[in-house]
Amino acid sequence: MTDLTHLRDDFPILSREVNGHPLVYLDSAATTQKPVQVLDAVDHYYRTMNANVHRGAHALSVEATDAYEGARARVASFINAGSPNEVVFTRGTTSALNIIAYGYGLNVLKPGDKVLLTIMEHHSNIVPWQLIARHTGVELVYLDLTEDYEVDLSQLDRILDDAVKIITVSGMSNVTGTLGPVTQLVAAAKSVGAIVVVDGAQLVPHYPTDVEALGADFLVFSGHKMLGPTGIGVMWGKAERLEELEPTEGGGEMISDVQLYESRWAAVPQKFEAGTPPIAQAIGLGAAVDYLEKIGMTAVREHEVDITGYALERLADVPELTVYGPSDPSRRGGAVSFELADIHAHDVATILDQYGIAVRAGHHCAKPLMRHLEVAATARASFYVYNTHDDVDRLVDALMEARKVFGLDG
Amino acid sequence: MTDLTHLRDDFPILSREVNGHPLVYLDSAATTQKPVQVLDAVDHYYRTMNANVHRGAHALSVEATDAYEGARARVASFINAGSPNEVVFTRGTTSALNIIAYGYGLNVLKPGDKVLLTIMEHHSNIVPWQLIARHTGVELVYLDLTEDYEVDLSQLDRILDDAVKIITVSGMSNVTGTLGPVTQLVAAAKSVGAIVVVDGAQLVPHYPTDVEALGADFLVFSGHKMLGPTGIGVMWGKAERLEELEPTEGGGEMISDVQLYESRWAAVPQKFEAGTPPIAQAIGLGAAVDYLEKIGMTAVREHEVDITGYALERLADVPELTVYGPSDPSRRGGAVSFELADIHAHDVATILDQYGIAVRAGHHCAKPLMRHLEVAATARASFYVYNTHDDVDRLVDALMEARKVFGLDG
Amino acid sequence: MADLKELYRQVILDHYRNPRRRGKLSGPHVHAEGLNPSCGDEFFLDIRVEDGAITDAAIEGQGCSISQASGSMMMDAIVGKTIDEVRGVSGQFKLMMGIDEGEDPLDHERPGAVLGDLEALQGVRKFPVRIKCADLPWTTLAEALERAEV
Amino acid sequence: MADLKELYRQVILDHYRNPRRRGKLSGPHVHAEGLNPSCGDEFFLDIRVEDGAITDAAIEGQGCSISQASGSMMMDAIVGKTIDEVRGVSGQFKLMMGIDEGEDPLDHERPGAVLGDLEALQGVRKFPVRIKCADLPWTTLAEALERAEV
Ligand SMILES: Cc1ncc(COP(=O)(O)O)c(C=O)c1O
Ligand SMILES: Cc1ncc(COP(=O)(O)O)c(C=O)c1O
Repeated sequence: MTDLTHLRDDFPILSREVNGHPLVYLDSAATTQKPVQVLDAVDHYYRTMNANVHRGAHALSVEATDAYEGARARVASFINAGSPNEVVFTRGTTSALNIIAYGYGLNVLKPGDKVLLTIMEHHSNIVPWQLIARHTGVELVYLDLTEDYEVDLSQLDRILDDAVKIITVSGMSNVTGTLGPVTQLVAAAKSVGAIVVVDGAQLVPHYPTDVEALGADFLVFSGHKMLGPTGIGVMWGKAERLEELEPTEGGGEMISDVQLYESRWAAVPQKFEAGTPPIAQAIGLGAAVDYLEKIGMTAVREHEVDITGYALERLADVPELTVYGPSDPSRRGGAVSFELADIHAHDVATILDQYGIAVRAGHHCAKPLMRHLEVAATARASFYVYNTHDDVDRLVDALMEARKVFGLDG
Repeated sequence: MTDLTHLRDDFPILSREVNGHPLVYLDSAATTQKPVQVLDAVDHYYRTMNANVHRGAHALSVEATDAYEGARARVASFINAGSPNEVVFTRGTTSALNIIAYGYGLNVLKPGDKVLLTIMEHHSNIVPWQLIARHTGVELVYLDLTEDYEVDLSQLDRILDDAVKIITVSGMSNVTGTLGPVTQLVAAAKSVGAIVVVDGAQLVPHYPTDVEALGADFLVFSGHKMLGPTGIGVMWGKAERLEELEPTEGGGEMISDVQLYESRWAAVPQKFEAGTPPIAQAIGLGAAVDYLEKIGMTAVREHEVDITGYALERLADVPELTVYGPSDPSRRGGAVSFELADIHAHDVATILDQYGIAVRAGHHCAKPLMRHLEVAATARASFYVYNTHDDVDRLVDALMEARKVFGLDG
Repeated sequence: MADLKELYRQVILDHYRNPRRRGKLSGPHVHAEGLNPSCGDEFFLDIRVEDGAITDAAIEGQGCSISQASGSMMMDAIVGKTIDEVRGVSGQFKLMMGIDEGEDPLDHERPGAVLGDLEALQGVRKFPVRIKCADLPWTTLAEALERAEV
Repeated sequence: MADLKELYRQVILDHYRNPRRRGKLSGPHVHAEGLNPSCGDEFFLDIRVEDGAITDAAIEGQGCSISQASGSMMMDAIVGKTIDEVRGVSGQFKLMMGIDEGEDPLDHERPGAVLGDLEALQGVRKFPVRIKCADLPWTTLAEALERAEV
């Protein structure tokens, strides 16, 4: 396995202290830190070529457009898209899921149609469909999880029928680390003519992703969870899907003509990019993709399996600690949710924070999943390329301290 | 009048060359350049406190949330909002207008209701209403411009009736520089119980703006047009309007509870901020607001009146040059659209670019206005705090060269 | 970790683990629900108001040790008190926590003299994000009192 | 400004100011419309195809000197030519402009020998964003030929 420790030097924030301890950042599933390469790309853009894109007949505008479209091409090649035109820049995963939900919801879906989800979805892949259900009368249907925290496909045959028009699933859970059964759902969708949307917010940053191999119709993800800036995300769609999808947002740039009472849309992908896009952020995402490609996504994944495995092993030694998620690190992602004795997750997080360790506590924007797991809140440690075994050791030491603070034997 | 020339040192890009000439950037209506203060604020955020907001029980998350909410408070005070909670961060003006159009369109407006616009609106304040009209059957009604490029209010009495539920108007045209008659439209709206939306994309960056004095219900604007980053904008709404407005985008952060089939929304402003917001960009906008407040918006406006006046004066000396817009600089903004003899706007822009001068050419995302003016394209010079009389002189010299290139006497 | 010891005092852990008056009221009462959306803490409160006093109360919900202990301590501090007394306690509590501005009401010579067990929550002031947790039962109480129209 | 002189040659300005065959065709013809959404240039084309040749054509629309001159020059280059010849000219044009990859087809010893007036558009190559302008009439022509099903 490639040793990635040297990467840490690229992340200025990792040398800071928190509460008197060197920072141990274990909250990358919420957002990742940024390497100087990304910060420099954004800064360079603003300092040398900042201009609005697709508009100008002046040099800066041409350079800015080239950089912006260059970023699109890099993202496209990163996920092996058929063409850069299949890559739409959005504000983030949430925004992309809303574009898909509204695009189909307001224009294609009919009362009685069904959208199939899984219980492990993030709120961002639930609420847009609820909003659409309200406006159209479509029905939401959920797949459960098995005892091993895998999506339960045994119910699929019973649930699946021609009324299912859209199947939407997380590629990787941000709570349990569960990998979504995309291949099986794509096959199932084919049998009833449904389209498949993959929420790749956790998948794409952590797992080599090839949209051709994936077979889904849409894949969405966020830049800020893969070393890129906030404010940028991606909606990839198969060319024919993007052609048929009606745009949701109207405005400048997404039109080819505007009359007083009606307009014609620009070609894909501009059709979905109303208004001035997040130009600098797209360029930053392009740099993040370059950075990840230089490491190699296979190495990224190997590192994650290794550190997740090590974490699961070490956490097993902490008394009264329950991990929610699959136990085999090669069959899961690096978001590790757990409960420690009767210490509430927020108290765990507060105590860890005093030792400079950043974890998240709460419902992780996945309340239906939390109800299914019958927990109100969990603490979650999540890893990325810059994390080391040493970080895991410090986590475990601090958890033992937490036990002491709560009067449990260390 | 305060001399602002010293500000130029804060803008790294202004010292670059284009085609062998020092850059003269006259495209600020499309997007403005960024001072180091803004770039540093963004960089500082990523290097020292980057984390997801409103979520964590760890130090970085608290610092990031404070910085993000601090930016909200600064923006609120910049426009004299009643409370920071009246400030919703969006991707930009376009995004904010879509939130309003869909929020009212899908939940409040009924067939036969009317939305009143003006013919000078940017596509971003037209197309969302067309999309909504398609889904709801509301009718769009336009106010024309007078010969002096002012919004023609003489038709208002005839048009205005109880069916008018929303009046939406640009505070300042990005083509003609016309100031929208907001005060009059607010009074008119009151008489029929309509709400007023002000597209402040050009107004807020250039004109001291006080939402209380303005009297409108919504004011929207973009960060990138006021020295801030791309990817961030603002939807300000009166507290009671934001309460009644249904959210459009669903996802994480905008909920207080999510069940399988329904959800409850978080309080304003989070209700409208689904998913991870553009955190770094909001912080950058906060820094931009600080920068503008340090100059003082009165000084910004005075500078603009001065340079626009000088430009109109000097352009009057160029043979066969037609300016589209009000002639009194104190009654208009600094976007100056013009046509030069029979030279097409793109050719003008290409020639100016060879002299290092950046102007825009085209329809400026305002096709209905262009049709009204009976031009297919104009060239546009637009000014901001870093522009000088010298920039105007170089523009005029280059326009004389353009005449020569096209075989017209210089 | 002196701050942590200050935060998680024994009395807080006791209330967290053995909360007072958990359950629901039957008979006439008013109900209010407090929710901290950013962390998911929930606090459900029933109070019975008779003759200008809180004569009974019960709590449900879940959350961190701070919010749950604060709620449990609140039970001890309000049941059997007149509304005016309750308002007084609540005011003192908010001053102690720095939620309302004003002088710290506690008598540091005589711990527990002013707010009883609740004084153990002082340590939360050093953890600003957790103040909301401690305050959740009290904002819920305020809502309940409003509903009771007292 | 040598580049500008190369771009805006006299013959281009002549075609821009005096475009050939402006108008519409009556009688049987195919129509195609080209639009450059980023700058708004429009190019409307009518062609009549008879016996494998373009026997008549007319253009309308508006735009910059480059797109309009290119369209006007196209008229001279295609009317009266067989479809094969037209395809040949179009191919040569796209090679000259660097739109299609391949060797520059022009004979620089004998200006105008290969593409006639159209060779004046060479200067556009130095202005990459304007290549789309020069190409607009030709993409419209391609669409018209497709519609004519030749
Ligand atoms: C008047 C006006 N409204 C709306 C917009 C759209 O702003 P944005 O592209 O930042 O969403 C612009 C800028 O292009 C504008 O000038
Ligand atoms: C699985 C999953 N889906 C969707 C999202 C939402 O992403 P964003 O907040 O960037 O829109 C997240 C991140 O919070 C996530 O983990």
